[in-house]
Amino acid sequence: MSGKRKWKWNWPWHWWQYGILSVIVLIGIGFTIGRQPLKGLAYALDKPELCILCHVMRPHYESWYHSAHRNMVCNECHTPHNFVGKYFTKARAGIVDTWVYFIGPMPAQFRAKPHTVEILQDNCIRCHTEVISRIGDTRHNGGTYCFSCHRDVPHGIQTGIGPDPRELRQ
Amino acid sequence: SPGCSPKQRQEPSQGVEIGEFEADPAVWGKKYPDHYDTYLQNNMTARTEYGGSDKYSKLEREPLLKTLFSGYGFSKEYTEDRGHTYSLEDIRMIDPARKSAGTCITCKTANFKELYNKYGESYYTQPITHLLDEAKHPIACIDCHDPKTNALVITRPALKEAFARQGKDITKATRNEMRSLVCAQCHVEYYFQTGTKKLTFPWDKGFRADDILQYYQELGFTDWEHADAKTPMLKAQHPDYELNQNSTHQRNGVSCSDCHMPYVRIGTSKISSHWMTSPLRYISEACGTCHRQSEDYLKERILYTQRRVYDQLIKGEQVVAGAIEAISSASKLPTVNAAKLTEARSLHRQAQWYLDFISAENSMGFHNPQEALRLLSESQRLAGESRIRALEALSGASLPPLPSPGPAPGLTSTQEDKSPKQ
Amino acid sequence: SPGCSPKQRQEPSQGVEIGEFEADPAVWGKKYPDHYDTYLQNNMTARTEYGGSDKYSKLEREPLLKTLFSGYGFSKEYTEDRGHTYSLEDIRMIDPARKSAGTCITCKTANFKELYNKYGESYYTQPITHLLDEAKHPIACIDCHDPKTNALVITRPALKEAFARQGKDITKATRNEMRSLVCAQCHVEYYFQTGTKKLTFPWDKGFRADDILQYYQELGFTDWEHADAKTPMLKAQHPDYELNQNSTHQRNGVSCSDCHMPYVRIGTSKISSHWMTSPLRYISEACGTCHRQSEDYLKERILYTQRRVYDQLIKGEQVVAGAIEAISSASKLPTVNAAKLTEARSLHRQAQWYLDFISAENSMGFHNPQEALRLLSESQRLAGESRIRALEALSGASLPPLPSPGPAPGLTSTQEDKSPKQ
Ligand code: HEC
Ligand code: HEC
Ligand code: HEC
Ligand code: HEC
Ligand code: HEC
Ligand code: HEC
Ligand code: HEC
Ligand code: HEC
Ligand code: HEC
Ligand code: HEC
Ligand code: HEC
Ligand code: HEC
Ligand code: HEC
Ligand code: HEC
Ligand SMILES: [Ca+2]
Ligand SMILES: [Ca+2]
Repeated sequence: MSGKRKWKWNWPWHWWQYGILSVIVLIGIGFTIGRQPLKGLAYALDKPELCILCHVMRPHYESWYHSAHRNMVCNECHTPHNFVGKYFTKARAGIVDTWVYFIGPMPAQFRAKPHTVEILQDNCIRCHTEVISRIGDTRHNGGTYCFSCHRDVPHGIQTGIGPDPRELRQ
Repeated sequence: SPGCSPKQRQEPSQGVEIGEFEADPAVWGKKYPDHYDTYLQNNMTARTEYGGSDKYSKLEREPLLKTLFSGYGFSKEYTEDRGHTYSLEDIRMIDPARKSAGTCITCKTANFKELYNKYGESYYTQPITHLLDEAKHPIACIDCHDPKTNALVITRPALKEAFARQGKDITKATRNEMRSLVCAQCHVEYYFQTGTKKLTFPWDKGFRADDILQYYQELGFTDWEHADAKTPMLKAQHPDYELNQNSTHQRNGVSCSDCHMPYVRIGTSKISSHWMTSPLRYISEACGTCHRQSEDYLKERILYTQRRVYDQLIKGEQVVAGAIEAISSASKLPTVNAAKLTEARSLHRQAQWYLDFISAENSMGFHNPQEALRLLSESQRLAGESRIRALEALSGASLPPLPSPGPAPGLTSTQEDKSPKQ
Repeated sequence: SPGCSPKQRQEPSQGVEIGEFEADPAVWGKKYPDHYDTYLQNNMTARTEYGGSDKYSKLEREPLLKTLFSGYGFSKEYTEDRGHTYSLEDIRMIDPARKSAGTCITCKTANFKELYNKYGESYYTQPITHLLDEAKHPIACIDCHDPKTNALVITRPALKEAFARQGKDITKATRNEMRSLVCAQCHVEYYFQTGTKKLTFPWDKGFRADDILQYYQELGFTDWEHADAKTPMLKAQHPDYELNQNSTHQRNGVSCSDCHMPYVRIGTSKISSHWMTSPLRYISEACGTCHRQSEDYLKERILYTQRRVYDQLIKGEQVVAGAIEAISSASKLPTVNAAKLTEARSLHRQAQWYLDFISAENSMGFHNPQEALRLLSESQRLAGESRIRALEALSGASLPPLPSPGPAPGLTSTQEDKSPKQ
């Protein structure tokens, strides 16, 4: 079948061909993000105020700011607490979110991704070991996550883009 | 590809001045181009399981409606509604017999403000054909917004008056209430006062179907006489606002606009979508704001309710149609027991009212699942009793009245629904 | 004051070994003193609007139940249930006529494991008085926990078998499922197989009242013959687990234990409360963590549902009692139309089944409001038709059958409830 042949990739390339391609890709990404370079950088640091460089994080920031967890920064919950895991997660989230933010497609609502959910659970347990000492990790063997019951910790059910009816009341 | 890049935000043009009676949404659109764009989406039609904006015939889907509305316009023509931009086209299209009064124009055109200013209350009795000639634009910006400040305003007198009669001042409504009240100008049960044809909302005793029925009973109001059963009937029309009262959503401060005008991202900012349609067409925007579950889950919950309601609605139609058949054949007998027949008709009137309340409401029960199913249950019991009364009238035999439930513990009343703080 | 300081945490004593058949909760209590303390709270009785643990007579509150259960033990004695610690006392107390078989012991004592080990399946046919002598402890720890690991376990064979018949392996259940399944050992509809008296759960066709009815119809099962109407009847018993299926809560993974065994703080840690009672008695623990609204609001929502359900339940009782009256007077006439009478009885059987399903269920509809109201609507329609059939049997006159709804769009089925991912 000649059609198949036509599309066959012509491996292998020379190393410098890879090199040129990578540079072009990196320049491309850098150019897109570079329009507002601080935003990408936010992921390297832990300050919640940096997260709201992207205004789309505003509802999450506001709800957190008014919660009992105000003294725990975002990354206390949203990143694993070991060096490699933490920076791997940050890098991954930084690339994905920045891409989505500048290039799209922007989801109508943001949701914690499945791996984020596991990280969150581990962090709840990390801080609240004492209180759950007798019930154990509720997630085990197909159980529920802490935030299935503690639905308002720390963002409230309202993290979407709509107005909070409770705030509209007068 | 263009689909991937965020929509470009169009800056509201500050130079545009909007006239006091400006009915043309395109003119407003110069000032608010993004809002106008979403408004134009109302032109897109599509069907959902039980709603949507495809103009299909309800009479084809539910043939028993022909029996139920016999002798009334709705037995000939009864179609599903569609978007706001079609309101004028649709009223122009229907059978002239249904366009009984100038009053109809109230909820169909953005020229209403102008017309009301020109004719005052006398527009109610004008020939509708005449008013339709003057109406140039379907429902549009001026129906809900102040042309100067863009604030939400109530433009229809019937709503202001209904509130005033209950001693409430509608100008004191909160922003959140206004996000439902602008809809309550039209998406409500109404009647025309006999003689004056004045548009009136029958809420003086409350919003529940039972309260409105009682209001009509005391008024002795009748929409038409049923052709076969000769029962003096009531027709319910779109009690969307009423059914929604005291639902889980309403009690949590969720407004019509939250679900039917969800915020959408335009570029990097968000605006209220002015595409007012079935939330099934944009579940993630409409529900996702407050609900973290999947779209599939949310759709399935809507259908869980709607299937139950539709199931009982259709079964209710069967019993009410059965009552009509029984009454009309009994009434043809010369030996019929007239007193029993009158009772049968009175029960028929009530049963069909409860049924029609849910049939005419537009969410197939979703706006308040528990209340919807309660009303359908009322309807089926009353229709069954009506059939029994007709059979008694016809046969001469009779059953004892239903036994009393005894010293009722005072717990059955649905009157007690309170509104405690949240 | 003592009320203000947090309870002191009692360290679980590690030395205590619990025997394989240890039925005495006090022995378990040595190892888990805090859990035992909360378990003892089951002794505190109090009434709520529609439930609670005050042992009042349902027959006094709803006198029509006497008519409904005429010819059956429940027409003489029918009381509200109370806590787990009373299970033995309560079954000892009742009229001997109601204690039909050894099978009854299954859900009443912590000695069950031992008894089953001793007698095997032959316990079903033992005289209950004999088994009651051997039963020393009411429902307790061993009914839900493994004495070695303390893990949740299913101890009642009927539940395992019901799952096995559907090809499901109950030992594969997740932790979250187990938090409901331990309750499903008892809080379910059941029947005794004819002859063997073997305890069986009628779920082979599904959990809905309609599915269970169909199961009994095909089996030709009957609990008793109604004394007045001579209808072969079914009795529903506590289908708490069944009604809960597909409710909003169940579909969101909320288990029985979440509401009836909420976590409570003891010192610096929290444990599952083992005081299993009406959540109205501890709304803030039972609901407050998932729902941030006020206690007043939450209570009012429970009542909003319960009032509607009770209202339709009582009205349903009236129509069903009316059907019984009609059938029994018709059956006394020598000229009665026997075929119609049989139809009337068949409708009576179904109508009362749907009614009783909600009456016997323990949450006055809260476990699934929409399903509860749908079933009550079914019940009222069927009872009305039963009355008509009886009047036809009695009078010789007759009404045409209910008209068909026409080419149904296939949307009415409640069968379609799916379980999409969340
Ligand atoms: C105490 C722990 C905690 C802290 C601190 C915290 N979060 Fe979260 N975050 C959560 C939990 C829990 C969820 C919801 C997970 C779920 O339900 O799937 C969540 C979800 C999110 C989501 C996804 C949206 C959603 O509704 O699922 C975003 C975005 C987010 N957080 C951003 C932030 C930002 C920005 C900050 C700091 C300003 C922050 N979070 C601080 C625990 C935390
Ligand atoms: C460059 C803009 C930008 C910045 C800065 C930003 N976010 Fe986000 N964030 C986004 C976008 C866009 C999404 C949606 C991504 C998606 O759903 O595909 C998102 C999604 C998320 C989510 C949910 C998805 C997941 O990963 O589970 C979390 C949690 C989150 N952000 C936390 C944070 C935290 C914490 C910070 C600060 C350290 C932060 N964000 C800073 C743009 C940003
Ligand atoms: C970095 C440590 C830390 C992490 C991670 C953390 N918490 Fe907390 N949490 C705290 C502290 C400290 C408090 C007490 C705050 C106070 O009372 O001012 C607290 C308070 C609470 C409370 C009681 C106050 C309230 O908001 O109702 C709950 C419930 C709770 N946490 C649940 C969670 C859950 C669920 C998670 C995971 C999503 C989590 N926590 C993650 C440290 C943490
Ligand atoms: C919690 C969300 C929610 C709220 C609040 C709400 N609705 Fe709806 N509405 C729905 C859903 C879901 C449907 C069903 C759509 C379907 O069947 O396609 C619906 C249907 C409708 C329809 C028919 C749409 C069609 O497709 O034909 C109208 C009209 C309507 N609602 C008006 C209102 C009004 C007026 C209010 C306020 C009194 C209101 N709604 C409040 C969710 C909501
Ligand atoms: C001036 C009267 C009026 C007002 C105000 C009004 N509506 Fe309507 N609405 C109508 C009419 C008339 C139709 C039917 C148009 C047709 O089918 O010709 C309609 C149709 C709808 C539909 C059905 C669309 C479809 O796809 O089938 C929805 C949803 C709706 N309106 C929601 C709302 C909401 C939400 C508000 C308030 C924010 C509102 N309406 C305010 C008169 C009004
Ligand atoms: C109080 C406001 C109000 C009045 C008065 C009113 N309508 Fe409507 N009309 C609505 C609303 C809201 C809808 C959309 C909801 C629905 O169809 O149930 C609608 C829908 C319609 C539709 C499109 C759907 C269909 O049935 O084909 C027509 C046509 C219509 N109306 C004609 C009339 C006529 C004729 C009159 C006068 C007898 C009238 N309306 C009076 C509010 C009103
Ligand atoms: C049926 C009622 C209705 C109609 C018709 C209507 N609007 Fe709105 N509009 C609303 C509601 C409700 C809001 C939300 C107001 C709030 O949240 O306080 C709104 C909000 C707005 C806002 C404020 C910003 C935002 O996005 O929330 C603008 C601007 C606006 N509308 C423009 C228009 C224009 C232009 C038209 C005509 C093309 C129009 N509206 C037609 C009901 C309507
Ligand atoms: C502005 C907030 C908001 C929006 C928008 C919203 N809801 Fe809700 N919804 C709520 C709240 C609050 C509750 C009550 C839940 C609670 O008490 O935790 C609720 C409850 C529910 C329930 C449970 C009630 C029941 O009868 O079982 C369902 C199902 C539901 N919503 C579906 C939807 C769907 C579908 C949409 C979109 C058409 C929607 N909601 C839009 C806030 C909202
Ligand atoms: C979302 C919360 C919730 C869940 C989940 C739940 N229940 Fe309930 N239950 C209630 C409420 C509320 C009542 C009504 C209490 C009253 O009327 O006093 C109730 C009542 C009861 C009663 C009667 C209590 C009394 O006072 O007599 C029993 C027994 C019961 N439930 C068992 C169960 C079982 C078994 C399950 C699981 C299949 C379950 N419940 C799941 C909330 C719940
Ligand atoms: C071994 C059988 C059995 C098991 C297992 C069981 N129950 Fe019960 N339950 C009963 C019986 C029997 C009663 C009535 C006792 C009486 O009134 O004598 C009862 C009563 C109740 C009541 C009513 C208490 C009151 O205050 O009126 C509740 C609530 C309840 N159970 C919840 C649960 C929950 C939740 C589970 C699972 C975690 C569960 N039960 C497991 C047999 C059982
Ligand atoms: C499948 C388990 C199961 C079986 C078998 C069972 N019960 Fe029960 N019983 C329960 C549950 C659960 C309750 C509490 C809920 C309720 O009362 O609805 C209860 C409550 C009771 C009560 C207290 C409430 C009342 O009605 O006074 C008595 C007494 C009782 N049962 C007697 C019996 C007798 C006699 C039998 C045999 C005919 C029997 N039980 C068989 C599970 C069972
Ligand atoms: C009717 C069923 C039932 C009975 C009886 C019962 N338990 Fe439990 N128990 C449970 C459930 C359900 C859990 C929650 C398990 C989970 O989350 O996985 C639990 C959890 C526990 C735990 C684990 C820690 C915690 O708080 O969640 C201990 C310890 C415990 N029970 C001890 C006891 C003791 C001691 C008794 C007797 C006094 C007893 N149980 C009686 C159902 C029961
Ligand atoms: C089934 C529901 C449920 C789950 C799952 C759950 N909790 Fe809780 N949690 C509760 C309830 C109920 C309370 C309130 C106890 C009380 O105050 O009496 C509570 C209390 C707490 C508190 C103390 C709050 C305060 O006000 O001091 C913390 C912290 C907490 N939980 C953390 C967690 C963590 C971490 C997890 C996951 C391992 C978790 N919870 C899982 C229901 C749950
Ligand atoms: C473990 C978590 C959890 C517990 C415990 C819980 N709920 Fe819910 N409840 C939910 C979820 C999740 C929903 C669905 C809401 C949504 O979709 O946002 C819900 C929905 C509701 C609704 C709306 C459904 C309707 O039919 O209107 C009511 C009312 C409600 N709950 C009341 C209660 C009450 C009362 C209790 C205590 C007896 C309770 N809940 C306990 C999680 C819970
Ligand atoms: Ca429509
Ligand atoms: Ca009880």
